Amino acid sequence: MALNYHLQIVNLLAALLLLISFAMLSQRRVAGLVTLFAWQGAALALSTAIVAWSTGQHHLYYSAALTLGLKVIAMPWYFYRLIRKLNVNRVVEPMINIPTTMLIGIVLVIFAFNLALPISQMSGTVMRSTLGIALACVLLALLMMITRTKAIPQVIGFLAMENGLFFAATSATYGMPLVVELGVALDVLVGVFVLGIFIFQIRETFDSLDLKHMEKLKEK
Amino acid sequence: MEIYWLLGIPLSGGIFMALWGFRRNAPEINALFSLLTLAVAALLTARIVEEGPMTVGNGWFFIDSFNVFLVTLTAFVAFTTALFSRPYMRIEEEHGRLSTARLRLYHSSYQIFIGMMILALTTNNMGILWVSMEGATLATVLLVSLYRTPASLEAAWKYFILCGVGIALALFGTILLYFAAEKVLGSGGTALLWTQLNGVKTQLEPTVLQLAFVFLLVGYGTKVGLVPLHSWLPDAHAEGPTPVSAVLSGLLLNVALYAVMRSKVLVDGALGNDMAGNLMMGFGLLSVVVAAFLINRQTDVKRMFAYSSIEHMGLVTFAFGMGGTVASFAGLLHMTMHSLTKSAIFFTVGHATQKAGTQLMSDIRGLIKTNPTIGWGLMLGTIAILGVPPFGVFASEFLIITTAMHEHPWATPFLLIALGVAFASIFGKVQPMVFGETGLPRLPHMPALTPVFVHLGLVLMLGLFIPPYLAAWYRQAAQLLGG
Amino acid sequence: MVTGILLQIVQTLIAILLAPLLMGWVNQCRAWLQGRTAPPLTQPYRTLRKLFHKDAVIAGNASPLFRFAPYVIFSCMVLAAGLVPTIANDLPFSPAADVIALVGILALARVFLALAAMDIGTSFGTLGARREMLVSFLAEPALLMVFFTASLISQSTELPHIVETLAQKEFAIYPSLAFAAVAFWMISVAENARIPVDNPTTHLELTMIHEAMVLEYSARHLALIEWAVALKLFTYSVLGIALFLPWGIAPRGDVAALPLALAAMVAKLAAGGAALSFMETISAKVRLFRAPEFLGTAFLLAVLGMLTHFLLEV
Amino acid sequence: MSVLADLDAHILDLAWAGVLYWLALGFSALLLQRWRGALVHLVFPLSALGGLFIAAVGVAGLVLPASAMVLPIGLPDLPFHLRLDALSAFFLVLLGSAAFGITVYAAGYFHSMKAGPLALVGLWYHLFLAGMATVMLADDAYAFMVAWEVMALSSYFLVTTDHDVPEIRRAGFLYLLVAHVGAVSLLLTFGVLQGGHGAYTFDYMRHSEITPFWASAAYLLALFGFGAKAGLVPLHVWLPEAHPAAPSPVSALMSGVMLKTAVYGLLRVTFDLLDLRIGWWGTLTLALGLVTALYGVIFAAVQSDMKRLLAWSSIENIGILIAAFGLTLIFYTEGKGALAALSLTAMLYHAINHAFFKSLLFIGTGSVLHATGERRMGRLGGLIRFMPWTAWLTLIGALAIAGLPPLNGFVSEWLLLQAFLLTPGLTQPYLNMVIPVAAASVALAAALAAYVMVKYFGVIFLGRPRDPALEHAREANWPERLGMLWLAAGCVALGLFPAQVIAWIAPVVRQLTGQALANDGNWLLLAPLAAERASYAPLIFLAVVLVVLLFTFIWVRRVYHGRVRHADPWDCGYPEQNARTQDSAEGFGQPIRHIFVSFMRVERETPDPFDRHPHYRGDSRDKLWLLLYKPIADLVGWLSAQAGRLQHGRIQWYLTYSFVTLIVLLVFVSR
Repeated sequence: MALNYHLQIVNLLAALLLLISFAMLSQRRVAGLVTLFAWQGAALALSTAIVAWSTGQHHLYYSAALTLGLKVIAMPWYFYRLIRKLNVNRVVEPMINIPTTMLIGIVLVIFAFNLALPISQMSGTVMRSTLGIALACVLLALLMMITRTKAIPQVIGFLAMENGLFFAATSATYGMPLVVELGVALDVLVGVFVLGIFIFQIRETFDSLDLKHMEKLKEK
Repeated sequence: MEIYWLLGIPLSGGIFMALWGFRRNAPEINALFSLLTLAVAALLTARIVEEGPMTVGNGWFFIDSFNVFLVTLTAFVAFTTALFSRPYMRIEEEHGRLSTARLRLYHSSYQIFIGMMILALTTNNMGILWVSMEGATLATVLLVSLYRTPASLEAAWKYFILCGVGIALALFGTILLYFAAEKVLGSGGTALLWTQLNGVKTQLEPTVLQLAFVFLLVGYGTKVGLVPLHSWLPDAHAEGPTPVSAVLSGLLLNVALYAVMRSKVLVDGALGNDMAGNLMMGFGLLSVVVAAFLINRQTDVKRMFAYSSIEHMGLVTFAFGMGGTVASFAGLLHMTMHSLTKSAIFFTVGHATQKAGTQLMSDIRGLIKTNPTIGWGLMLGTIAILGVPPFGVFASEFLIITTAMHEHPWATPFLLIALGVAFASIFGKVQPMVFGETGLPRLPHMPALTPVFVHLGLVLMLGLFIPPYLAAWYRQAAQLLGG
Repeated sequence: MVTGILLQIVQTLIAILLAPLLMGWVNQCRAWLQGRTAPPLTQPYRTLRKLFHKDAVIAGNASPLFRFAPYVIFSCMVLAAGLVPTIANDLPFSPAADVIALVGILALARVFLALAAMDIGTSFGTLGARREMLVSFLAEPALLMVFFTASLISQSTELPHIVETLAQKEFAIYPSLAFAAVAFWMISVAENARIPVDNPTTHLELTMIHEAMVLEYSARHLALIEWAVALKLFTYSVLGIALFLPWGIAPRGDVAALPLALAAMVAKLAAGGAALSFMETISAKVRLFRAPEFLGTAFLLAVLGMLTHFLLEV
Repeated sequence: MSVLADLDAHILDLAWAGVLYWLALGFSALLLQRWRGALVHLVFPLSALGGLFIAAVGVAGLVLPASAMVLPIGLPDLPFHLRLDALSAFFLVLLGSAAFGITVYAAGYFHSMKAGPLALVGLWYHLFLAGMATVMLADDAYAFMVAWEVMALSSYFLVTTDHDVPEIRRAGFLYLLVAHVGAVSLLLTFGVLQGGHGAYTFDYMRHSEITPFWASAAYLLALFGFGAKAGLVPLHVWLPEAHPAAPSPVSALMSGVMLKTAVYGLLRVTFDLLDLRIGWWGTLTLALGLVTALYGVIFAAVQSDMKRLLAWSSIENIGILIAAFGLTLIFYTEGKGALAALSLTAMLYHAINHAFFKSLLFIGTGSVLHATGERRMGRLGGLIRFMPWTAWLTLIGALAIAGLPPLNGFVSEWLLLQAFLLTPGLTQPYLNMVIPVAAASVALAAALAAYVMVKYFGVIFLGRPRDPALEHAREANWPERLGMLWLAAGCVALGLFPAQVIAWIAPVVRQLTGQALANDGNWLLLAPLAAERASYAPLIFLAVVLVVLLFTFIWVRRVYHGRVRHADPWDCGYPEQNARTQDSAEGFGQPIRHIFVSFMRVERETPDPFDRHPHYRGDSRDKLWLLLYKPIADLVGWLSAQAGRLQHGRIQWYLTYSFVTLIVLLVFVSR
């Protein structure tokens, strides 16, 4: 009974994640994007915690905490600073217009679900369809990276992808071995740090964060 | 025991350089660390050769004939590259293209990069493998953008984003792998240990594993530089400092392919069909052909050789895809030859471009006059990489092509065309660089060309004679991979 | 054997001696046909005699090759003439050189003539040499093809055997030989510098081939060359006779038949010479670049001859 | 001494020793780069001796049983296998004997070269020799390919010896490219022949069965690969570029010997490694060979650069060789053993003949080049007066290659024509149609060769010097003359003793066709099948010619006076005649160009009547380049342009590639 109850919550959160991914896909403002990213992180942390509690996988608490610390507090704060510093919080049109993107997104979700279906059938864990959702989140994030023409949104897309993966790791399987999770977290941290350096360098070299300045290297 | 040293030395080297990398003699210290790494690697190899495969540190590290030879290769090329980068970076500094601070960053990340690759090679845990691959990427991103020129920034950004995405997909593949494994091995630490997985690979869930392999292939394949996931590679190679291009081409690609191969072994076991092999053959062939045609358009020398790396990695992937002991043997041999030859080429190219002050091939002429050693180095290196005997690259190409003709004749026309086009393109561009009249001045510094000729000498020797223990070692690895 | 060697020598001598006579006979016939008063039949002999007595005038820059060539050419022609069965059929020398070798000898003589012509370095010499080679590179293979047709029939490339098969075996009609005969006629016209390919009597440099090559020669060298030319004509004529109307040539070891054979040969030669001069009279010289067409036709005819042999006679 | 005692046990060791000897000389040349004298007076003469040694080993190997050995180098499961059988032995003789003359010559030719480059030349030259010898000894695919490519590579570096000239660089590039593509197709041949699991030894291939389809595939690939090396039309384009570019001794080696390695390989694969042969191969090969022969000789006739002319004539001779090879295949598959033996004998005979006279002509040309520094025949002339040795020795070569009796060129031609001629009715009617036409084209090619040689010798050595500077042309030095003398002697000897030569080739023929050519004549009479069918006795022939000649000479001298007056040449009433009014090289080739113009792209600069200094340049180029190669190059360019579009800088696109790849693969596996 209790399990069933948690299950529903996690599924709810999963749905929420997917929803947020769609929201990100349609969000034009960078700041808004960051906020959404923070919310996604929160949902992720929550679901992780619930999984940890319901299944008694204690190391998942650490992961949850890590997520909370990194993806809900540290990174968004960092990004807000960045945006303020570089003052790049403008409305930016993505490469493909929003409705089309949405359509593609929906197709992707269906595809992801179909793909995950046979696996979910045999899933030993209680969380059935979450793998599909995780895959969907990953694909949506990738789609977002494709459609965005500015540096920061692309980075956020990248991190959103990371979220999707993390969700898959926690819900579909009861979390990877701790060492791995720590390693992954470390990589993400360093990655964001490096990205930060980059964004500054790009800013000072091109005095803009628009990726269309970075299309010089190609075949004549 | 050696294994901890093997990891410890470069990583501590990284920290040391981060702290004291601004020293005048930093390059020498860098080379020293690499030398130590090489020494330890040699010791380890010696042990593996006599004692056979072993797992160390209660299963966290696993060393067999496959990865130990890659470890040695990595350590060796890392060392020679360090030797080469010593005068090279000095000259860069004097030209004012690099500040001391940048050199410090360079040396530190160089060591960390080496450490990460050795970790990736020696770890037994698919998760850690992923972590260290990502680490290697992060370590090299800043190296690619070392010059802080717009072009180098662009290249680094693309490198980061594309490889980041790729590696993320690989993580998803790893998760799927774990997902399948934990049902057999139960959740917890051991479920990602390759040795464990290899033991139970036949019981793993096929549907999950084939999905997992797709993600792993696309993920790590991005780092191998398989067409169409290769887009970052030429930019990163062309814009980074030449030593970095050398290690990227010579080492990182191998390590990425190593990761793919580790997964392939599991997947083959689980599926019992050659789905994985076919995918790899497809990717390999596509890479060879597309790269060959792209080479034809290049004007930048480093970019051209970057594409040639794609071509050769494609060839190796194709060989591994074919499977069977002969093909796998050829694949391993080709990996080795390509690393040695390509890094040697990048060394000479580095000096040549430094001398000419440009990477445009049309502005580099008559090297053989201004500096015969560089000229002959480039000429012989190019001939070697193009698969002309008696150099070793030919040995592996010989085995690959003849096997392909025997097993998969349909693929040979593509290989024939691709090799022909690649030869015409590369040689047609290199010949005027080496031969003919010149307008270039002589180089103030004596270039460090010992690495070049050491590499070429090895390649030449392996083309004519492969020492028995080395051969035995390759055979074991081939057995492991080709089944 | 001894008789054989004797016959061989006699026959060769006959050839050497009669060759100028044939030349004279052809000129005479042509003169009659053109309504001129003919030179005496022995005119060629007189010319030779005159030439041999003159002082040789040689260009200052002539190389040894120039003075050496006439002897080579002459002896090649003698050899060629000696190879062809004129009156008798057992020639001990013939195994040493079959028809292909015969073509080789003729080619050797021609090459030396051309080289000698180029030696002095006048524009006309090289011009002549070039034209000569142009004519020959088509005539030579054509001649070979003619021989091939004959030797495919007789399964041998030895002239005596060919003659034997054609003359002394049971009589048969070979359509392939018809083609060959026509081709051979055209070839020998060309090779002997006759109208319509070349004009032996012209001295207008721009139209001539053979004469242009020997412009620099005088006295004994010229005599030898003229004699060689006569021998060439003679050789081609007896070749034609041996291949296409071989009847009357004395078979092996039949010494008694020799006088008859000699008579038959003289008769045939006379007829042939007359025919040649007749053809020359009725036809006009063609432009130089028609010559390849003319010879190309001969070549094709010869090949056709071989083909017909494979089609009809195998 | 014990070595000589049981020679057949050690013969292969000796051969390999010869190869190592050459290698050693090569590297010592590199070490001696400070001492020019040592290089010129020591290294090259010594390696000439090596040539003699190799030739001697080959002669012994022809009569001894085949012997094999395994070297401790190569791939782990595939050490180098060597084997010396009659076929290899024959080509070793060819290599060694030609190399001796050429290398002796080289000792004189490189006399004036600077030490640094000379050391490199020494290295590559000997690698080249060693590579060719190893090709003939190799008994497994890997060893063969390694030697094959070493040969190509070293000759490439020799070709590009003076790489300052852009044309030479271009020639070298083209050469190495074609060689490499050919090598890859040879790899594929061996890929077909190998047994899988690394069974690459020729011995395995000999004893393995193979389906007709794959046999044909292997044969065609081999024909392509070896044809590329031999310069078979349409793969010949590199040859007229590369052979002239090299230093003359190297050109001689490439034309005289290297082309034969391709012939060797073709024989080896077709008659030794493949276990079945199919009729249409022969017809195809015959056709290709004849086309090559005619194409080559026609272009040779219109060349104005003397080395280029010789290169084209090499193409012609290769064509004749390949045609003879095709004929052999036809006869063999028709089960006509005797005729197969005859045509194979003709082929091998012509191979060694060509090795001698083509090398002779190339080095003779080299001496002219040294003396005058001029390669355009239009600027030469009259050299017979200043360089008599070179001229007369070259004349022998020219007469020989023109196929005139009693020299060697005539013998092989004679044998080949006999092979055509003595064809009894073959089973396929179309073959009966082919044979006469083929014979006709061979005869035509031979006649044209005579034209070419008259042009070659006449324009260069005869007439008046077209340039006053030629008056000071220096005669070739002694080593050069010695080299030429050797090769000329070879031409004469091969021409005068055919019976012996054929008896000596017999083991090879027997090995390949299982039947040797029975000489029905005696030691001075050559009668391939039956004395009454065809026979030829060059010695008698020569004797008679000489007798008649001598007799005539003495008679003329006896009977008449020998008075001679020297005067100016007769100017035919045109006092303006000078050296420039002689035929230029273009002029001499003009009739041929006029006839075969449809094969060529003619480029001409003709003066207009008002030029103060009228100047004419004519050049007839190979149309195949435009028709075949340029389109291929354009296609490659176009394709790479398309591939280039992949790479257009936008990271979003790159991400899309990964994305799409992922989706496609997922769809692919989740079916």
